[in-house]
Amino acid sequence: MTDQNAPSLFAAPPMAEQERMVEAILFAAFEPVTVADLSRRLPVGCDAAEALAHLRRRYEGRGVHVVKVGDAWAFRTAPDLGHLMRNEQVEVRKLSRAAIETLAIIAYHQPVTRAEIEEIRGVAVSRGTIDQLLELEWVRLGRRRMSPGRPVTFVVTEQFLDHFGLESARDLPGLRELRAAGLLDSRAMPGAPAGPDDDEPTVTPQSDLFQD
Amino acid sequence: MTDQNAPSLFAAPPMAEQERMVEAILFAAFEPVTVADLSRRLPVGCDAAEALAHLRRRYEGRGVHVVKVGDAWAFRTAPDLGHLMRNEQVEVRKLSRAAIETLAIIAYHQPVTRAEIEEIRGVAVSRGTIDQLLELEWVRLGRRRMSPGRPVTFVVTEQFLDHFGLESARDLPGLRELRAAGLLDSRAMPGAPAGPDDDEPTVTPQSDLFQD
Amino acid sequence: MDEPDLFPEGPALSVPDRLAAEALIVDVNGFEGPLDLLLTLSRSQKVDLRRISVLQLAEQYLGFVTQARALRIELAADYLVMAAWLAYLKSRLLLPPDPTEEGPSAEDLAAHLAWQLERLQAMREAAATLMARDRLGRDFFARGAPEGVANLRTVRHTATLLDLMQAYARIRTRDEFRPYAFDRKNVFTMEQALDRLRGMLGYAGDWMALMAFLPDDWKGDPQRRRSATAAHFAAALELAKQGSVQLSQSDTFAPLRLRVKPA
Repeated sequence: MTDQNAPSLFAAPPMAEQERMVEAILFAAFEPVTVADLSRRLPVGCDAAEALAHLRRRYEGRGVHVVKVGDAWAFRTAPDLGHLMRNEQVEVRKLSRAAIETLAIIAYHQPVTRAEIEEIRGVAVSRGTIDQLLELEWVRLGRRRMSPGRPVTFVVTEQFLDHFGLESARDLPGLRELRAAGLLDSRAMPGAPAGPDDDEPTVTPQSDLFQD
Repeated sequence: MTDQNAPSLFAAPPMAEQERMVEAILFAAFEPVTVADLSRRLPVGCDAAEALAHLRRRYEGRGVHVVKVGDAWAFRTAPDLGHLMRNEQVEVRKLSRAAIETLAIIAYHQPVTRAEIEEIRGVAVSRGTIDQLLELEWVRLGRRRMSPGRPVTFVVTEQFLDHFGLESARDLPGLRELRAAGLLDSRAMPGAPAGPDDDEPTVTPQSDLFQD
Repeated sequence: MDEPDLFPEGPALSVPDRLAAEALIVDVNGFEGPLDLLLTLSRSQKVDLRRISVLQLAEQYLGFVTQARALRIELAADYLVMAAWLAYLKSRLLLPPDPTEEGPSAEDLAAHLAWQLERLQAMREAAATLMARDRLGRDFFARGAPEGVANLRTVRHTATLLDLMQAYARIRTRDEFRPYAFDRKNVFTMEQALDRLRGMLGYAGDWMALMAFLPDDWKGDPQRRRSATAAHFAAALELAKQGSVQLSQSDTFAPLRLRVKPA
């Protein structure tokens, strides 16, 4: 150990400190790190190999290990705990445009029937689109509409609110607010006239939501 | 240790083992993990909160720490070692002064409406400023204000807490002092007519934070 | 409000103050609104914002505005609104209080302004403290290589709130360009009127009142009559533009008549 009170210009940090450093570097690294790499990144005078050896011993029997990958080093989950990692192995894909538009219409106009969704989107809604939203549990069936044919309606779920960080569907911004946030303008078509700002969906079912 | 060959259906693993499991899960994840999530992933009968407390103590003073982010937990490298991680540093998009101030106002006054932000800054919030904060996922929509026009409000997110190393919005630097000095109150201009600006809540917004 | 009265000769400023004010003017685009400008001006008082002299500040601000005008710098409306308000406040602060006047006292108004400045300053400082904190990805780091063991691969679809709002904005914006569909009853469209007029004009001989072309069942109910009249009027104009009919009206508000343009 070097004398802490009078460190020479090139005194290496104590070994415990070197070990901390290696621990942080391995944790944050995008790829396994070689000993040579470690040496380059540690302060002058450090002994990367020894610090690494200490670190390996410290993690023996723990939930993660320091393992050798090729000639480099990395943290890896202990193999016996692999079954806990299943949730990490999901491939996240963006929702299709049809699905996100359908979802937006349901969120803004709920409860809404398939025919109404098609009217607002101006195109037919394929069966798979709504099935996908149902499967994601972002959408569920609401009350049947009291109109000829008694069509089913769709509403958004608690999981939907959770995923989008909303307290309630009422908290979705209205058209005017979307415009104020620049979300409408960025999509405006060329030559778009500056339309009146009062085109909130006043007669749509969504207005029911604001009455309580 | 339970007998591996004849495990009882509901025997929880010993605490040391639970700690290993939590360690592995937190290490593997990038995003913070909630206690509820941990409980779901651990075997039946485990006490995720206790295992977490053990784990937290174990990593005190190490190169990586267990930090609390809102309701969730994550491993993060110790801040004093940041200089070793130049390779991993990500360029944070430079925010405009308006965006930085707006972010601070949302954090300290949340839930806060656009009109309130504008009143505090004394200038209109330009298009795209809030948009940028939403895109960074540092800000999200809160509950609509129960006042005329039912304006949307903004609150900060868990990603915001994670980014700035805060356990909760209550830990914002200087929050208590600002509150004590009355600088987080919403005071209308004396004699101001009950005009359209009169959408002040009856309780000061930030006080919501302290009610639980 | 009468503007010239609001901007009297600038108060006597010391040379350094004047230089400072000019420096501010050069910089005027850098200010984020009147409060920001006031906050900058208040620094010259070198006191706690709680003990600031609002009267002095009002004079500085008005001096600034006067100079900006002398230099022919266009100030945005909100700067001028603040100037008008400060001029009012200044006169209230200087005059002895009028017991008959209702509303808040000048001191209350001044205290509120001081508080607003203090609050803005506090938020600025809070913002600076926040940005100076240890930050994820700069000072401390998450796991660089989160583990995704590859055997079990489930596809999870996701979307952000921004996606959702943009999708909705996209749909609604598209709507703005779709012709509005009248589903109301009692509306006679110009297209209907055009068809009707084209069909009937062949049979009409000389000048005929426009109203005579209205279908019988559209003449009774006022709402229906209005709609049919408007549609027929527009259709008549359209046909006149095409050169197939002539229009005539003997006097203002006299019945409008039309006939097929003689060949």
